[in-house]
Amino acid sequence: MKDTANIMIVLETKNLTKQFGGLTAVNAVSMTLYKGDVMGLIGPNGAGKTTFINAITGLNPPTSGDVIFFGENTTGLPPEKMCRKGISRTFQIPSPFPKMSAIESVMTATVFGNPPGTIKDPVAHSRKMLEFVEFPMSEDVISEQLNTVQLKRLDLARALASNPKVLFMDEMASGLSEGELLDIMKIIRKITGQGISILMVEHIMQLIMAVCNRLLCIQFGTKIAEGPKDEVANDPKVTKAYLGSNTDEKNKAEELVAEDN
Amino acid sequence: ADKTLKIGVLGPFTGPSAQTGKEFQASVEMAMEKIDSTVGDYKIEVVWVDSQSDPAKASSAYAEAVEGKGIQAGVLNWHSSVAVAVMDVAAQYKIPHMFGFGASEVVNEKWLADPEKYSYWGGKGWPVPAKLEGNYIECLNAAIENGTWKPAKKLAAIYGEDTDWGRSAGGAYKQALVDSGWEIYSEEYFPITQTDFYPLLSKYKKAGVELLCGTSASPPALTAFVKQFSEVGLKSTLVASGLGWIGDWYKMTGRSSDYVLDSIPQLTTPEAQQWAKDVNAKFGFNPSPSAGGLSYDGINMFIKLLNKTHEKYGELNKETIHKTMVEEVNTGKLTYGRKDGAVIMNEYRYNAETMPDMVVASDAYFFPILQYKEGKASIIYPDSWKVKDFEPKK
Amino acid sequence: MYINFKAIANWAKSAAGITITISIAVALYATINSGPYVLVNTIITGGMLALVATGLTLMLGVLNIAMFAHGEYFMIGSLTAFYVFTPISNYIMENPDSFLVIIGPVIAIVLSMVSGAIAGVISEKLVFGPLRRRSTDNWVMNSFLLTVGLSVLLINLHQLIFGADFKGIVRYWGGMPVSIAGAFISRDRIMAFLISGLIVFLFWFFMTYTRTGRAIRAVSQDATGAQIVGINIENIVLLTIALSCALAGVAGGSLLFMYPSYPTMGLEPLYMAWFVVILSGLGNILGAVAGAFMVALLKVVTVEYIGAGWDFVVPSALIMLILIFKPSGIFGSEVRGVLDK
Amino acid sequence: MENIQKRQPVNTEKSREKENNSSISKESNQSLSKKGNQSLSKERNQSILKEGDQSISTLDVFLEKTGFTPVGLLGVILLLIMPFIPPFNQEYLLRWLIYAAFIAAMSVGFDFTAGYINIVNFGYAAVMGYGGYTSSILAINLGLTPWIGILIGGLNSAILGLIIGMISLRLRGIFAACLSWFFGLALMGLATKLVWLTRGPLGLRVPRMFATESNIPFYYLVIILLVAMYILCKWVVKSKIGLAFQAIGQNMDAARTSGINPVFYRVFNFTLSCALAGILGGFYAHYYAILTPEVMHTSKTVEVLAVAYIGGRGSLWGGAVIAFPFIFIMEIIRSTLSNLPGLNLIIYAMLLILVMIYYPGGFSYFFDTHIRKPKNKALRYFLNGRETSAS
Amino acid sequence: MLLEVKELDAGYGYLQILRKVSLQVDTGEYVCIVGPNGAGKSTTMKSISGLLKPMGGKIYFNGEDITGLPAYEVTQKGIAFVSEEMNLFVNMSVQENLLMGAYTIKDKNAQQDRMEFVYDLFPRLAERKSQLAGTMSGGERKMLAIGRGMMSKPTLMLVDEPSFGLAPQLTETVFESLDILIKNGVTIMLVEQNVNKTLSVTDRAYVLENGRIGLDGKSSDVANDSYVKKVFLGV
Ligand SMILES: Nc1ncnc2c1ncn2[C@@H]1O[C@H](COP(=O)(O)OP(=O)(O)OP(=O)(O)O)[C@@H](O)[C@H]1O
Ligand SMILES: Nc1ncnc2c1ncn2[C@@H]1O[C@H](COP(=O)(O)OP(=O)(O)OP(=O)(O)O)[C@@H](O)[C@H]1O
Ligand SMILES: CC(C)C[C@H](N)C(=O)O
Ligand SMILES: [Mg+2]
Ligand SMILES: [Mg+2]
Repeated sequence: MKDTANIMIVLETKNLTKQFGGLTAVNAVSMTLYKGDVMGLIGPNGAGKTTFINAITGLNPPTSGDVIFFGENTTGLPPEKMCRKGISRTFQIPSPFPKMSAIESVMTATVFGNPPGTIKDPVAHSRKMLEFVEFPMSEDVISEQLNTVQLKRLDLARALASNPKVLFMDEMASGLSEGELLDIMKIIRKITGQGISILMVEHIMQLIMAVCNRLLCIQFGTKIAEGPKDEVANDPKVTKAYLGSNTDEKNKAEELVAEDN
Repeated sequence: ADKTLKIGVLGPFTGPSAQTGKEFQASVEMAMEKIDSTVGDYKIEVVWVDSQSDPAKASSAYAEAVEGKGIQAGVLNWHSSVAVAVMDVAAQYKIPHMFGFGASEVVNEKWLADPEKYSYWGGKGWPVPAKLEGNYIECLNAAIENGTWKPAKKLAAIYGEDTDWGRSAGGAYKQALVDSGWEIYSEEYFPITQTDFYPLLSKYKKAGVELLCGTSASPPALTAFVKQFSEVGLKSTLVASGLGWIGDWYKMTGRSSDYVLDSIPQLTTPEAQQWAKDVNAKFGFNPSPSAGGLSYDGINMFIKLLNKTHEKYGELNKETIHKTMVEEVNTGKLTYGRKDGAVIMNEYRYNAETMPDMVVASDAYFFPILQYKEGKASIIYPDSWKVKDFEPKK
Repeated sequence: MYINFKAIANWAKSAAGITITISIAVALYATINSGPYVLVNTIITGGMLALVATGLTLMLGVLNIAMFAHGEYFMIGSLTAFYVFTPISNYIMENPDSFLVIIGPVIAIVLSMVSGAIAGVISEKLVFGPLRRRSTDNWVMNSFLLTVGLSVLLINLHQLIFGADFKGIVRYWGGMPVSIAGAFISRDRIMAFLISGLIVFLFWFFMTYTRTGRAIRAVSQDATGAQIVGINIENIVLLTIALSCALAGVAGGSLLFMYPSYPTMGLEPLYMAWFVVILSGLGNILGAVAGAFMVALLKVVTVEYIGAGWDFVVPSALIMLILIFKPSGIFGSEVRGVLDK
Repeated sequence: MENIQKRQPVNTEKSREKENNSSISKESNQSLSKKGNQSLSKERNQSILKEGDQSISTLDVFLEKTGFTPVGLLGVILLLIMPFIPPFNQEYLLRWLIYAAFIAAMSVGFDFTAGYINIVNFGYAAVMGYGGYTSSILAINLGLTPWIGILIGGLNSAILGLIIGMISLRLRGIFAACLSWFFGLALMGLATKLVWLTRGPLGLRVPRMFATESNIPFYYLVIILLVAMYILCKWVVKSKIGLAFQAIGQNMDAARTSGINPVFYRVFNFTLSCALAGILGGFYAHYYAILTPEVMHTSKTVEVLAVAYIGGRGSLWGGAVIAFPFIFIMEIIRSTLSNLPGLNLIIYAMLLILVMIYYPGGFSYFFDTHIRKPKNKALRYFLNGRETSAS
Repeated sequence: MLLEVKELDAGYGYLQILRKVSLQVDTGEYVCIVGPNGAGKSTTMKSISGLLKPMGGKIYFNGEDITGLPAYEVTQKGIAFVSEEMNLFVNMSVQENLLMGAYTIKDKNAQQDRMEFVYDLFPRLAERKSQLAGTMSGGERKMLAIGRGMMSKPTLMLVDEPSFGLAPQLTETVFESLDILIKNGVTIMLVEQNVNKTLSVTDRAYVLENGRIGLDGKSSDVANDSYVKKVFLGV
């Protein structure tokens, strides 16, 4: 029983903490990501969502706590190792390689993100990735000529090219109009269809509610809720902290934490 | 004159010793003007070879002057380190080179190791420091003996530019000091571009050093040293050998140079004074007897050599010039002295024993020791020349 | 008075705290061990360095120009001071009681500042401006190469026009050196220190508290943002470059008594200023001042305990060490900008 | 880069507007955006050596393997017969040619770092000098033959590159450049101060490589070095390693999250490029027969950098090609106007400034945008070699 | 008529984005521009604010021709621009950023008043007065950018995608604060992706597509337009 549960667990964090000088941006967050999950990470601005992702993926290693990926403790491993183990991410401010063409940008991840020798034809694989994310431009376009939305697509293709088991997406849909949201939704479904678990940071509740099955909500670096999406979305703590009221957030958050303990 | 002879004039025309290069240039131009750039039926064409005070740059400039410009002979030079390097180039291309100033032992040692090969590096323009620099110490020891100078303890420090010259002069001071019972506090060699000596001088002050002996061919370094020496309030006796290598030293040090010792030949004859006036009128600076004067004599001696060669062989090229140099100059047959118009020294004379140096003697090549006060220099050594006694700083 | 102990403890643990503490300790030790002149020398050298380094910092921080030609504005300042002060000093020699004895050097130094500023403006108009108007792609590298070219150009123009010889003066202000804590220091040095102190202070005040100063900093961080809030950036750019070059010019002018003017004289102050700027972190004026004193201390202590000539090797090695542990410099902020690219 | 673009939008817009008015720049702009990447992806992704294609000649295979185009090959052949074509058969011109080839090779090694991982190694000349000193000291003190000495010098410099690569790991852009600069300065300081070993500014006299007055053997040696270094560097950047270089050069974070280990590639890059510099340093020492710390001076790096940038960064060949005319013009000016010392440097400085303002892409960019794609097929083959069917 | 844009052509380099765009904004009006990605909404705003020189057409503000004026002059005339990229001064504190926003206001007291107004609006900014803008999170920066725009007491405010990357709760706050501005007599021209919300709060709307104005009218009418419904609202 326990064993099967373990197999289902893809990624776990235990008391993950990240401090910048005196500021604790992520405070002892523990969470579990199961196979097939599309987990939404929500929280007010500055809650520490991006920092949390950075800490897991190794770009900005955590101050304390553990990251456990398929039962293996990967805390503090550099991002390149994480990538090879099967963790990919996109960036909130998408930042591909400005002087490379789209296909080359994707090729970096194809070539270096996969175990050597597994990809027989990197070009074809990269092209497939671009098609997969429905990249709207020619594959030869230089990245610096793309707009934000196009860059996000490209970044996604790059992240997928290393055949990840878990994908982190940081505000993939910001700035999209309602119509465009539908496209991105389709792509996300396609990704899950490949057996990839997703953890996505997003502010657009519409999208979150549509694609996620579970939610994690943090505020001031502290987890305030985790669980099935409807449960979390209707959690009064979450509505107060994130979705609704406009009162003094900090006190409220402290109260909430206090209530929890 | 339908034939041309190209001669290379090697000097630091740019870089930290450019001042000296300027004096070289003036000397050469004046000498050439005097003979209308002709020797016999040869037109003499001067090729400036810029050493930039760096041996590596000098070597390749020299090689290029040989290969590209076709110089048949060379003359002058300032630094020992450059001499040591260019000697090889001259030997490689068999270009006779006269009167290069590089003074230090390294030059002599190298020359003596293979006189045949380096016979192309003709008579040096300046003897090894050991032959002249020890005079300071002799002079000062005499002053201690006769009671004019009463240093608290016999503690001396040696400083100098970090070149063959600086180190070799430093070695000469050290030898002389140790031999006469002085204790050496420290030996410091600094880059020729250094101009901040407060830390060093403060250290001397703290240690109570009574005598500072040193040299630099780089005017900014040495003038800064002298100036800061007085600013820091050091009361020791300062030997700043080479302060007078630029004519305008007083403009840069002012009263700080009072009581400083130096050894520079003087413009004693009317011809010499006239020469200095001419240079000033034509080029607008006061030439230094060492850099400008010696180089003026040097180039003139070289012209004399050319004339002799032309006379002897009727042809001017690297072989004939080399032959004359070896046969006439190195043996002491061809000399250059007051009667030829030398403005600085009594006579420039070489012989087989002293080669590659010239004969150092008061009737031939000799530097008196001077002490400065208010921009004037007075000879304090040797006794036969001296106009006043050494005066310690108060 | 309320003292925030926690903040102090935090500061002491930070890179800045540690290095400043170590520096003070080293300075004290060296002073006790070797004499007060160590401290005096450090303060004086540091003051001079601060002047050059703040100009460099400004250029780097505001215009994103990694200035390789900064030493040449130093050289221009000293050249101006030389040609201004030489006739003045001749006049003083003939009329020793003239008011010029005091004022003369001031005139020379002020004019050196002005000439630095003018040279800066000309460089902006002829060199940086055209590049900025054409393209700002790869700006940091391209403009850096421009300054490399500018440096070579100015050095050789000096040589061609004024000759390669050393143009120096005996002193600015006459009189006996002043004795401070057992060390003698010439009046010129003290004045140079006072001048640099005053200018750095005024400059810091200007940058921190005046509207224009803040505008300069704003442009340095986001030019579009600066335009949006109503700043005329062309004026600011011109002002910045003039200011920065004027600082280098005045440093060259006020140090003429010690560093005679010659074509390549700018290299050493350039190296030293870069040491300071990288050590203290880019675009941080107060940091640059503190860094200047640290580098000066390093230099003085090196000469004291290791020997003359090593004052290049030891500081640069130490600075590299510090950079390894604190890549953005001691006082640098963690925010990364264009200069990282 | 993007940041900077945003910083000065008014100016940028102005210039854009200007371009807008001229149809020429419009075209060039278009071809530009197309070109850059195509050649890259062609080079890397679509090797012409696909099995089963019969139309490929041995020449094409050779060219593909060595990274040359037919015109490049012709250039090399020209260089090989150069010493026999008047006026280049004169010793002093040969001397210039050797220097030009030396700078060309240096610029290849320099561009390998600057153009690919985007870090300017400002201490490059110091590394070169370090290799030179190593070989010289071995030759002088142990009587080791320069042939082995040069290799050991290269190895030694490689170790140095490894160290620079390691310590500059956390630094980017101008910081990394400064670090390597200070490293170079410290190295030069050491060479100056360790007088017992290097003779400092006094100059270390080094045995020449060939005991001959003629420059010819040296010339062929340096040309071989140049060509070999070019082929090696080109081979590396064409492989997937080159992709990793560019990735970490353009965006470290994205590169890392794509699985690229920056430590390895950066250090590898520094090591290789410094090794090349070390070998060249050995050549330099054993050719000029004298070394002073001056060879390690920043101004030497600046010279290499100017050539590499005027040649066009990120191309490897641009600097190598431009070095020859550049050095020649400089030397001609210097030697004809020797009474105006420094005039050649003034001209060189103005040239650098003008290029940086008006054509920062350098020669290779000019070549790629204006010369590379003529209509004529044969000419096109001549300039580009065999093109892949894909493009 | 406060702002009048007549047949504006604009673009980047040889690339023309806007084709004959004409707009009008009355004093006190709350106008929005909606349209798909890349339609040219930001380009329109940049052209008005002076950051981008128009290729053709005219822009009048308060009856005065401001076509092609540099951005700083446009700002001095009373137009504030809150850009998509925010363009904050990353190495300055929050407080200093706000002060810079009041660069055109020289009176110290007035500056102080504005500052308090902004702090009231965004208490989070008041909490972080001395934090460097560059170390703030995406959303915090957005607040600061809007706050800074308000500092100059503009007559017309151009706001480009204020909700980009903001949490729903903060999006609310932003819209509320824009409301307050409107009530204070500031005219606002808003660009938003959140079409539903935007159309529900604004008075009038322009629909921009492929650099052309496709539709304009009262927001409620636009929201009910069948084409708009289909394309933007995904209904
Ligand atoms: N390098 C840093 N130094 C100091 N503080 C930082 C740093 N990076 C982030 N922070 C702070 O950490 C907190 C969390 O930031 P983070 O970027 O993770 O927020 P977020 O949840 O992603 O917000 P958003 O939704 O706005 O992107 C913020 O208060 C931010 O100011
Ligand atoms: N600096 C630039 N250089 C070249 N093209 C640009 C530039 N900025 C924008 N563009 C192009 O202009 C077009 C319109 O851009 P604009 O930013 O005005 O769109 P938008 O309507 O604001 O879209 P979004 O919703 O993405 O903000 C886009 O295709 C974009 O790629
Ligand atoms: C006395 C001078 C001619 C000494 C010269 N500078 C040398 O190095 O030998
Ligand atoms: Mg975030
Ligand atoms: Mg937009």
